[in-house]
Amino acid sequence: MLRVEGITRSFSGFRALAGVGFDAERGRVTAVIGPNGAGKTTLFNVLTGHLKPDGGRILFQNNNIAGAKPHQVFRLGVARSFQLTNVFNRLTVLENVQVALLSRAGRSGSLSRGSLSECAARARELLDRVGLDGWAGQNAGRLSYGDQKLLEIGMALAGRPELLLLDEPTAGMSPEETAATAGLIRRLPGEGVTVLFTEHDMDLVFGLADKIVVLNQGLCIAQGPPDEVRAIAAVQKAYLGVEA
Amino acid sequence: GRTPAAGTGKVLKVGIIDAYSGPASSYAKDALDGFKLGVNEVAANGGPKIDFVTRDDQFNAAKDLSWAKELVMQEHVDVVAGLMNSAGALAVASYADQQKVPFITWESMSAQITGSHGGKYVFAMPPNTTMIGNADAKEMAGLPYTRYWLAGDDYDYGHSVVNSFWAALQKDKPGVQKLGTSWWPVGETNYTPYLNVIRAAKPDVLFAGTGGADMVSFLKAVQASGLNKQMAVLDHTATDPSTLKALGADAPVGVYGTSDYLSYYPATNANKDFVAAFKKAYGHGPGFPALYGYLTARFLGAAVQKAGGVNKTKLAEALSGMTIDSPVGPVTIRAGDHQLETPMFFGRTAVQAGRTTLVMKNPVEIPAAQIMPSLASVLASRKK
Amino acid sequence: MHLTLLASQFLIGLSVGMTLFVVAAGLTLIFGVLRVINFAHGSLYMLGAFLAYSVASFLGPAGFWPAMLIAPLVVALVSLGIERGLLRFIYDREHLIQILVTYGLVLVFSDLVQIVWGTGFKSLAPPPGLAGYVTVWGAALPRYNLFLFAVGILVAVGLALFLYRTRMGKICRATATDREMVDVLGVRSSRVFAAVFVLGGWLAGLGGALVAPTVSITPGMDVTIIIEAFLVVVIGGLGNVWGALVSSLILGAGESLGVLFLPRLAVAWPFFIAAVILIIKPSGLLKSVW
Amino acid sequence: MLAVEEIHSYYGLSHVLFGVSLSVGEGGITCLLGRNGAGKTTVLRSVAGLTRVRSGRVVFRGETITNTPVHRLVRLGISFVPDNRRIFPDLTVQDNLAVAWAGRPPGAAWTIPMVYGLFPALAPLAGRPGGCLSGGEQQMLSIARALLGSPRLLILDEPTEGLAPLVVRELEDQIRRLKDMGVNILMAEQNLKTALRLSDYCYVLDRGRVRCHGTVAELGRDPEIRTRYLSV
Amino acid sequence: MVRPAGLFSSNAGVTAPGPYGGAWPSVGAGAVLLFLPAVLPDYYLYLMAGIFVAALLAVSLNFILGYGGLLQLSQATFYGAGGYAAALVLTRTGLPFWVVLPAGPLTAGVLALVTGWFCVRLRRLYFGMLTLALGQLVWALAGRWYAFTGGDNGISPIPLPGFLSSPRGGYYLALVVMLASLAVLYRLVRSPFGLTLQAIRDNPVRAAGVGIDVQKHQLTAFVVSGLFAGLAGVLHVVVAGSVDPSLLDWTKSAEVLIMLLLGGMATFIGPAVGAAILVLLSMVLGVYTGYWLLVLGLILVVLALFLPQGIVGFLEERLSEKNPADRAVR
Ligand SMILES: Nc1ncnc2c1ncn2[C@@H]1O[C@H](COP(=O)(O)OP(=O)(O)OP(=O)(O)O)[C@@H](O)[C@H]1O
Ligand SMILES: Nc1ncnc2c1ncn2[C@@H]1O[C@H](COP(=O)(O)OP(=O)(O)OP(=O)(O)O)[C@@H](O)[C@H]1O
Ligand SMILES: [Mg+2]
Ligand SMILES: [Mg+2]
Repeated sequence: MLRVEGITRSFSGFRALAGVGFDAERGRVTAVIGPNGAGKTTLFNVLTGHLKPDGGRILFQNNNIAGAKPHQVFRLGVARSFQLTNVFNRLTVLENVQVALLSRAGRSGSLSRGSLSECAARARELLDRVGLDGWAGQNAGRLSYGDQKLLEIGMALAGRPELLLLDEPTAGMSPEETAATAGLIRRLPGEGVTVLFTEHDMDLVFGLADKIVVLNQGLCIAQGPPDEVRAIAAVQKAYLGVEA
Repeated sequence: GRTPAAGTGKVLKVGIIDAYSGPASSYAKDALDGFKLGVNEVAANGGPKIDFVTRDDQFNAAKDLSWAKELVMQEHVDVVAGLMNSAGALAVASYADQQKVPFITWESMSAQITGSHGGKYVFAMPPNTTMIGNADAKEMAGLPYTRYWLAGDDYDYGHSVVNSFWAALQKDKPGVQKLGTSWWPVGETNYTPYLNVIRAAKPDVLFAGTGGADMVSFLKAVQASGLNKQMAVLDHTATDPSTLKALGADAPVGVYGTSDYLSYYPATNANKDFVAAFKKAYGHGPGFPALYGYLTARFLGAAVQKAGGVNKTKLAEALSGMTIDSPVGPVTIRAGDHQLETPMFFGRTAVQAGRTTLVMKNPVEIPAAQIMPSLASVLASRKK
Repeated sequence: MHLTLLASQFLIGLSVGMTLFVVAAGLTLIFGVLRVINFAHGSLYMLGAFLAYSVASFLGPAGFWPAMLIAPLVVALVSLGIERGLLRFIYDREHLIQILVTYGLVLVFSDLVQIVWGTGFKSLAPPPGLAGYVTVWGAALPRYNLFLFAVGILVAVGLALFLYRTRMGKICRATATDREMVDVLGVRSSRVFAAVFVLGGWLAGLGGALVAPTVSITPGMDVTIIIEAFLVVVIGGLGNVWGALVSSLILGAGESLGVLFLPRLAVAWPFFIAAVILIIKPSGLLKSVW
Repeated sequence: MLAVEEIHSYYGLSHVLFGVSLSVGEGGITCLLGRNGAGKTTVLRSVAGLTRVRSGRVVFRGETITNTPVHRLVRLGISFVPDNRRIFPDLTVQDNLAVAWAGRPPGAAWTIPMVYGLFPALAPLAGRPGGCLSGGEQQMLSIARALLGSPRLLILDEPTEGLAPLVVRELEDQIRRLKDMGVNILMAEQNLKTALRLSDYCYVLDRGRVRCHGTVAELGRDPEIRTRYLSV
Repeated sequence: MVRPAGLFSSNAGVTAPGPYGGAWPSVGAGAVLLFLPAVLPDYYLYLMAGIFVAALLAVSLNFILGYGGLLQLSQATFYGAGGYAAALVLTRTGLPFWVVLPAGPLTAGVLALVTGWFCVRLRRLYFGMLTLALGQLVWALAGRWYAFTGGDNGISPIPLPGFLSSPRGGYYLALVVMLASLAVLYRLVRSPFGLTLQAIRDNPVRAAGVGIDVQKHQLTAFVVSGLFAGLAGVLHVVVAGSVDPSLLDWTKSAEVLIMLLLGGMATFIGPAVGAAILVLLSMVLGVYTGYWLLVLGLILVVLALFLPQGIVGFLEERLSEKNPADRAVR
């Protein structure tokens, strides 16, 4: 599904990604973990075209998408949420999702108001799924941080993605919402969505992931099933801390 | 509200549009002062009463036209006057001619006003750019210089003055040589780069077409870089007292200039009386705009008397070809194109004992007849 | 011959750029710290020139140096009034609202200056020591231009020391990125804002006073400078003082060389240079604080 | 030492806190719990003077400090560490601390060497721009800055958010050390494990109101509270 | 909450337009306007026509600035381009007026396409400065090309077909074109295109993340805005009868920006109201005081301090405060 090969990316001399490579399999949940500053967000930005890699290949369904523009990547079926909330503040929650739906349908440039109402129903469905149905008419900027993250997932899902990237989806969420979001993520593979996510909440990571990729200082230092990764000494030392 | 009598009554209503704010406002103010003086004088001599309203255009041509429309349609003025901005003056001239409202510019020097945009109702007081160029060329032809550098404001005034000067000079003195040209933006604050280039070319003369507030900066740069000691420098307004007054002792000596009007020359009684009256009213001497404001009032007063009322068409007809006495001698509005026939003065800046500012030394009067463009050429430019 | 002309032309350009820098430095400082697009900066510059004129003509022949000292200080005082009386109420408003307020001030000042100083042309003579020119590479470089050049360098060095060496400078830079957080750490950011605005105003006034001996002092000189100062601030990288220095020098030298090679384009040079730089470097030459 | 009495706060037109009351006693860590948007941040910001309180009072050591300008609160002994850390990115670590040092109240006990002592990891980074620090380092720096105000009350908003587990552990130790040094702490925390490990007393917020409060053990007795807010 | 937000960064203020606003009141007003010439003297018709021109220009700017979030600082460039195109066609060719009407917007649109192509790569104030710099280049060109554009003297008089040369003719043309244009722009704002544009305004990075080609959308909006500004320029030629470079200058752009802020960019119709107010202020104040700039400056300062959301924005906020149901979902 997704194969990343030797991705590098530097910021004015600093190598944030120093040759990362891994696979994510179709219909599985893959977690990317690593200490702060390991390069996870940078990796996501490179995968979705928000940053151009300096080198390496990104094969999505056997097409190299390295260097493609974000909107092109999205239209190929790769959607994401952002680590820092990133919604359309002055549009309503419903409109936020509508914008994503229109874009996916290739109707962003449409002039007919009909397309707006057509996608409204589907947008409400999506809001219902992420638990924001009560907020449809609110300006998205007024949602709390956690709710904005949910909205982000809703917008990502509006793209009917084959691959969904979630950057710390539950950071800032209460345990209850975290659990709900975990449930949502867990159901996605059943709908044909492959998930790649980062998270610092190890319970969530080990509870959800079929595969874990560990980054440290821009390098992939380990990858494999959760139990294997947990056992690797380097991972413990770099990331999990002694008792994990 | 307009009473039916106003069209035939004795009170003349003049609408004045000018740049009362911004860098050019000192000219606008001066012209208005001259106009007011003339209005009072006309009334004091038993002439008609002249009312006026003023509108500030901020030197913006689009505003000029909208004020002209306001004055004509709303204020129902009998005459529109003022206008320094050439673009505005041209637009207003066309509009006024079309509406059959007399329009007198007392500041704009564009030759197109009485040229391509001229008409029965359009009148111009100050010497236009063609006349300025002719006057400068006439005098320079008599001097031993042959190698010229031409420079000026990069807008119509600068280009027109320079072009007409060069055309006239080539006629008056075949064999003169043009080494190059420079055009600087209006409002330029630093002329040193331009002067450096000109200096390197070593011409005999720098002829510059610059005016207004920029003239002060230009002369400062000439003085600071000693250019006036390396070559002859000539600019139409270099000897204008308002410029020299601002510069004080910091003005370059020996710069050639032409002047439309000087408060200290000609030393006739008529001029002395005018200057005295002006000083009494405003506390300082008149500049050249004051003369044209003043003449406008005087012409209008005479025109109302001649036309026997304020009928606009009759006023325009009365003005055409009219001659009056003035501080610079008798002046005539040429019948063919409505351009005022007025003399100009030529000389160099010099220190004068007892004064803190430079003056034009030994001014030479160039009679109007020598500098007026031929009527044929003016009328030719009116045919599109 | 041609080479010396080129060199002298370049030198003149740099001195022109330096004057621009003094004004633009204040603008970019205010922008960088307060995030206010201060259109009235040009008005403060104009005020500096008029005040320098008044002080100098009041004091007579020896009035130049006192004028250079007093005029910027008075402008700084006026800036304090503007900041305390007006700007501090609109810091958390949108930038466009700030533009509206400061543009309103531009209009107010343009008329006020005319009411106070009248409409006649004004000018100020350079002091005897700075009058005339020196010959460099065959070119006559006005002494006063060299003086401006030196002052520009002094201002640049002074600002560098201030921003990077003093605690106040560090606080200014911190305030530039996060005002609320500075308050949270116990520093009164409103005082920092006032201080920076006053410093910026002082620089504008200084710029005005400094150019007074080279130009005609007229209402309207505010508009001429503000657009060029803004070009400098933006192409240098918003809020970056070094960027302002570099871009002032580029604009100055570029215009000066432009006069040599393509004299017909003089009017368009600043805009042309700015457009080319922005197309090549879409977020300015140096790093912006934005 | 801190008493919040019936405060109501708004963001623009939207009413966010509906009469929240709570108190922080001497010598402990008080924790705010609650789901997203419950109003934890708003409570902390209201106490810290960053969000206007429309009605109600905040009393600190007997003095009413409702809507006191922020910089004056530091003088009274309240320091705030916001949830997104807000390091000055262009300033070095040392300069970040220097700004806080400039804002310290007179007679402050904490010095820059002392905070380096508490967070040894920061010392080698002194010359590095704040913007280049990792999340954990930024969090330490943010707390270090706040400590220079020598607070009697340190307010932490989600100090562990986005931090790697190893870093969370270290941070917990340091917070505990602060507590031992006599700094009172009021914090909001979504990381339940951390919250439960650290806090002496908890307030559970829900939709801008205090739902319940008590020690961890006391709260744990209510099964609904336990499952909704305390279960991991 | 104070966030370190830049111009139109995702978290900037709250006064940019939402997708909904009232259109029907303006339709009603339009009907009244149709019958005004029966009672108003010529000068007022001329003034009103000037207001219509300014209103269209201000709304065209709001389309790109308020809805598109692009800091267009040089709207006058396209206004002037439209005006010059019309003036040149009218003075230099014998083409009928119905050819002139599209010539203006077309020229402005092409110019917008060319300049916009460079500009949309830039963000916020950098974008603004590039529009300004390019606009001033156009201004410099128009002011110096004496043979073609008349240089700084501009072009006057411009011959108009008989039915347009009277104030009444100008009034009707300006009114009809303005109403039609506003209707089109209004529809655009509420179309999926408009919604997407507003999404980009709020958060361009996110917009790209949901598959929107940000630059293409922005360029399209830029061109649309330029087209309508050009149309306003044609109307100016009809109403005023002359063009000159001041039409293209940045001071004109600033004036339009002020209109927009006066009326408020949070509503569709606000900028048009702002245009009316500014035009009236400048004509009325100018008659009564020599220091009208001072008065206008003070008015701007006071308005910005007390009605930051603009006059219409303020009224609308007042109304919806009384009637919270307005805020509900549609
Ligand atoms: N635009 C940028 N410019 C300079 N450095 C950057 C930039 N973006 C990221 N970095 C640096 O690259 C490194 C990797 O950052 P990244 O955001 O990918 O980390 P992360 O693994 O997502 O960390 P966290 O878990 O804290 O979110 C960091 O050291 C960061 O400072
Ligand atoms: N700037 C704002 N404007 C309007 N409403 C806001 C703003 N910030 C927060 N809110 C609203 O205030 C309420 C409380 O938000 P607050 O940030 O205090 O919650 P929180 O408990 O800290 O949540 P989280 O765990 O997500 O950080 C939320 O409903 C949110 O929608
Ligand atoms: Mg990250
Ligand atoms: Mg919070």
